[in-house]
Amino acid sequence: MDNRTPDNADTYPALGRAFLWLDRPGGAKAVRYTLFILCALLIVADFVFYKKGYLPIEEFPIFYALFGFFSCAALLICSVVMRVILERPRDYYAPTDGALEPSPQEQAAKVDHHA
Amino acid sequence: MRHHLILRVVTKLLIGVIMLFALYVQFHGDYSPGGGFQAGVIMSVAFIIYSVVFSLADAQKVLPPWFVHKLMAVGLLLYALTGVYSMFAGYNYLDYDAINPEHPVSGQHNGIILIELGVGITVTAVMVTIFYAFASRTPPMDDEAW
Amino acid sequence: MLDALPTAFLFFLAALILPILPRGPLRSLLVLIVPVVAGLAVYALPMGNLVQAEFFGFTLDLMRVDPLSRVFALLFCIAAFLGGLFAWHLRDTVQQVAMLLYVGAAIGAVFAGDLVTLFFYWEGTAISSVFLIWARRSEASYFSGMRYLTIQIGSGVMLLAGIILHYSATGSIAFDAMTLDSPASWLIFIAFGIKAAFILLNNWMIDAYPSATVTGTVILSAFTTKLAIYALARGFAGTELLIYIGAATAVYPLIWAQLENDLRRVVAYALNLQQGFMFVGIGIGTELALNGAIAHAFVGVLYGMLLFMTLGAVMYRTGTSRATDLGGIYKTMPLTALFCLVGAASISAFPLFAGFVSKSLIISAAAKGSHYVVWGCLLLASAGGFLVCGLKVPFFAFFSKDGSLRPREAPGHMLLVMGLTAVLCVLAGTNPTALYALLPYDVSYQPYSTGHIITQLQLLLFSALAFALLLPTRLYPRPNPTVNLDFDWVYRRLLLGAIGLLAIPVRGFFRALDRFKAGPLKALIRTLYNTYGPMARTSQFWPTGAMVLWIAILLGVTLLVSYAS
Amino acid sequence: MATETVVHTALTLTDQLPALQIVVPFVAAPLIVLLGGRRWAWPIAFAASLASLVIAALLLASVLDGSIISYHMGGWAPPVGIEYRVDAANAFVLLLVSAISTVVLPYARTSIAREVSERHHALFYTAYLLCFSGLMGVAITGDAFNVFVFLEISSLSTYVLIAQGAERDRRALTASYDYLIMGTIGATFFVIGIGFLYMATGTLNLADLADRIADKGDSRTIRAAFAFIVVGIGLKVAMYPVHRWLPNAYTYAPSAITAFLAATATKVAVYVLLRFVFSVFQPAFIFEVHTLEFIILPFALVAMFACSFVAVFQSDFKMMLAFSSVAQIGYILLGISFLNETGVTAAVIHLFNHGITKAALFMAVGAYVYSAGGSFYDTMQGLGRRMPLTSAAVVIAGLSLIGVPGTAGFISKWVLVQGALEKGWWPVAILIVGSSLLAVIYIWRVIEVLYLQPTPEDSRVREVPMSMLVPIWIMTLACIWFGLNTDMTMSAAQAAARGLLAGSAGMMGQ
Repeated sequence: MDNRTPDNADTYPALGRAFLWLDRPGGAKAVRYTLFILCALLIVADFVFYKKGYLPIEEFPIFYALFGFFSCAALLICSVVMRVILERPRDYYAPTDGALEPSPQEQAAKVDHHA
Repeated sequence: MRHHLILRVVTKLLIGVIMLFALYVQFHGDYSPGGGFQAGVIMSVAFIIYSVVFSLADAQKVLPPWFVHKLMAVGLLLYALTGVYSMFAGYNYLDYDAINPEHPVSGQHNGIILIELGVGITVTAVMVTIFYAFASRTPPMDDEAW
Repeated sequence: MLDALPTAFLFFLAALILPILPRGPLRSLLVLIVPVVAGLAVYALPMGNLVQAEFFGFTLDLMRVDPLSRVFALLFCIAAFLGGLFAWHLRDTVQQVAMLLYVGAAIGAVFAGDLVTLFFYWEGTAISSVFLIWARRSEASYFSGMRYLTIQIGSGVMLLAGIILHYSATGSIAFDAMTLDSPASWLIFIAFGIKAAFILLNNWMIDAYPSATVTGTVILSAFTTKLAIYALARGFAGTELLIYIGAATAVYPLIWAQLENDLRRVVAYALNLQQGFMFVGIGIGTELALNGAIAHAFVGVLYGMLLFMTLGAVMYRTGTSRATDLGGIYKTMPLTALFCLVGAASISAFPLFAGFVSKSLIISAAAKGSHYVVWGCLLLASAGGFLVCGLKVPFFAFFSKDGSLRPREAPGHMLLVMGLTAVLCVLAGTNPTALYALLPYDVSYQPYSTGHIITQLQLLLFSALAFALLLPTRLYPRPNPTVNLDFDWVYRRLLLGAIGLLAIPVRGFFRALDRFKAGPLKALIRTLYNTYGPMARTSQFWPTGAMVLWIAILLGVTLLVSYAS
Repeated sequence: MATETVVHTALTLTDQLPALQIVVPFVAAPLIVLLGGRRWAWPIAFAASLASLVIAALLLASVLDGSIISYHMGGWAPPVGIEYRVDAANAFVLLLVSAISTVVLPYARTSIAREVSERHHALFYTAYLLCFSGLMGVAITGDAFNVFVFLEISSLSTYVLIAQGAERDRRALTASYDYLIMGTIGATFFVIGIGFLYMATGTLNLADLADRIADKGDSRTIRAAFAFIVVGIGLKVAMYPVHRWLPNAYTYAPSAITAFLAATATKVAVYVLLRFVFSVFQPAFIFEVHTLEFIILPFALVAMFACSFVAVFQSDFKMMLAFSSVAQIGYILLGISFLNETGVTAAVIHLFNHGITKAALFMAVGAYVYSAGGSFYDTMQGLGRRMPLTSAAVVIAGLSLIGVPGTAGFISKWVLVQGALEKGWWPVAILIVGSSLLAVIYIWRVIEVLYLQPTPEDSRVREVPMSMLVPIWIMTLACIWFGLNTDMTMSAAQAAARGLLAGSAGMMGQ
């Protein structure tokens, strides 16, 4: 019943404890700011270094950055819209569909997976 | 037929003659009309008369059924093995030349005699067997009732 | 000694021996050793058609060894070794035997020098692999396996039909490059396409992978689709149509992957998307592009397996791989999380990771050929792929919100094999020359130019930026425990409905048939029974006299006919 | 007769093969009687059969190139002496008969041990060997009268063998008796026909007969001879309407015997028919064409349907198969009546394919009799689960009987349909396919009984021993093998058909 052991950070593996700062307030923020800084550096680098392209459009300044950002944003928004059309309840195809296998939370007494 | 004295005596006399005649027909088969088939039938007549006049049990004492069976096989094998012998000698099956390659004519004679002997034995045995088969079915009435 | 025996037979032999061995580590060891032996044998194989067999008048080439087939066979041996190590804990005879047969069939298919042999192994992979799905032993996996089998066998049947047409048209069964100019090659193309998961033919993959067992998914992901890539590279290299199919295949799964809740399905979508890259590479058909496609298949197996292994380990410990049920487990499974990140980085083509060196080959080739739209699609797929597989999978599996799950770290052998695979991914990424050396064609390509690294990082990090910015808002599609309609709706719902409609006239027909049965048919059967049944004259004992009478009649008639004519 | 010593070159064993083919089983038969023991009967019979098989294979190998072996009995040259003549057509039949016999004998040992009382075993195997050598003799001899003699040897021993079924069912005696009457009439007609031929030509050697008939041409005597021979052999073939001896004989004979006879006896008779119709008589004779078209063809069609219908309604598996045999013989006769090469090829190939199929099926019936005690459908209920291997063999061989692609039965029906279309008789082709559907029905009934009906609760039926299963499966696999690999059967059948249709040239070989 490892899933249900009392939550004691001392029982975590060393490596797991090393990452615990992620959960602390500000942890996520730190990650985000790192990302912003990296992005800024990359924009700078785009003008500093020579880059060779096969297509004319690649010559456009920070083309890849713009492409990456806007296409992904568009993709995510698109998915949100599409979800309205595509979403169906879990037992849509069959009452025994794979999506319906009980999750650990749903099974109070989960069998031991180490068996 | 114990009371038919004449029949019994005459039969005893005749059986020897019949057998002798059968042998005559048998061994003249290669020269004159006759041969194993006829001789076999005649020979079987000797046994059949004996069993008719004396009794099936007596006849079967002389010539037990199992022995007759073997005789059938022996006769047939005699025939077939003569042929096989000629094959071993390097001739065609049943080519009697093989029996005496130096003198084919005598080989032919001997070959035919062997063959006919085989036929004779088998026919005798078969005839007797057929008679036994019919005669050994339960008799409808016994001799005294005639 | 081993070149006299087709490599596939090594696996078949092992599959025969395995059930004799006692249940336990000995069997696992066998599963592990065979790929090593096979791999060494393949490595040492000379080039040429090594083994031939006669079959119904055909000469079958069981072992066509050339650079192309060898690299795939080698890849399959490595994948079989990794999969075998991952399944070390397995005590399931069915899965172990199926695994060996499946790998053997895949390697056999790769070495098949003619279409007939290819067909046999093609069906062999289908039939053996379905047991990896059924081995889950749940009702859902049974139906999923049936769908998988139907589609795979369907591919085999089309292949067979194509082969027959091809043979009757050309008189040859050799498996060489083909052009799409006859029904035969079209049939073969579509058969390959089903296995390769072309757009709209891809749903079996999404459906089947997550339905298999923890270990089965890892194995499944490595062989079937890559075998199809091999077949396409061999048969249809340079087919222009493939470029467009590839571009579409690369873009199509993005939205569904975004919406999907089951992370193993997400990975399946992501792998499907990578297939698209390979199609493009094969379609372009230049040596650079082909090399790219093959290299991508090679590393694709590695990171595909790695991702499925990490999710498999999670599933092994928690029993689920759904985003809504997971989260926060990096605390207790940190190594697994780390390896997952390596896999995610590899599939997203981060510099220094495996995907980078192969994907750039293909994109460069597309750009060189000035396929503007295709190039754009591939770029979109790169960015979107990173979004789903590089960010979504590790994030929702290991980080995200902290659930109550505190699973133990994955078992030792799983950690070992995940680590090994992760190292391979990094090695391939940092040491591209070694990877390129394996490829069939000589390339002089340098993925690590400053410009290239910068543009790639721009693409990826700005995608991450979009993710980071939108995640807290409602514009991000958070996973929901729901089903999303995909193309499989067509055959799982629409077709069923159509059959329902079709059933109405059929039912009418049978009603009419019933009425017919009750009336005229019954009378007919009664008459037949009266004429021919056991009580009838024809089948009763005839008296001997009657028979003799018939003889006399027949003789009379015959005499009459022969005299009269 | 030679009076001086003739220089003689010794014959080698290879030269003696045609004689040995008959002599080996023929000598083995009395040997069993002489040794008498039950213990020796089976090994001797099996050894003889095996030796025959080897010899037949050697013979076939040496005549496949189209050459002809002629062996002179007793050193008398033909046409005066008796000649054994081996060509592709009859070497094929020899191989079929000896192969079936060699496969059936191991099966017979187990099956007969249960069906025939022990004291009859020695004589049983004697009769079996006589029957076997008789059938081989019919095929190998090149002398018309010798054909009759061997036919009688095989027939007489067959009557005995069929009567051996009396221990299981007394009706075997009447069946055997009926067959005796019918067979004797058939043989008589046949010998009368030969008498007519001898009258017309003065010779008995088949090759010589063919030449002389070709020289002399058509005459009343020859027509009469033709009619008598066709009807006489037709009886042996079990041509409809004179087939009535067959169902009972097959049903009540011991299982092993049924399997052996079904696969060989009628097939050898068909071979004789082919020999006479195509080689001895000229297929160009108008009376022959008319006889085939107006008598054999319609009766063959009637047989295909009438007997299939009877088979459909049977409740005894064995009897069903027996009736199906008559229907299948209809196909063979149909092929002959086409009088073209494809038709004859179909006849020859169906002769072979139906032989192996029916051998497998009848052996399987024997397995049910052995294990379940009977072959009625109600004793076989649900045995598909109790006897899985036997039942699987039934299914496969049944498919072959129907003519499902991939089995031997398909090949022959395919060729037959082609023959009909070649002739332009497409209604006949449709009828062929139609009657195959009837086969589907009667085979389905068996499958339904075996698999879809519940096994009785108290059933103690177990799978039969290996000695029976292996022969059954050899034949079953042969059904598949010859359905997939048609090289050997097709080429042999085509060679035989071409040789037969070439008329007398086929006999003389040059």
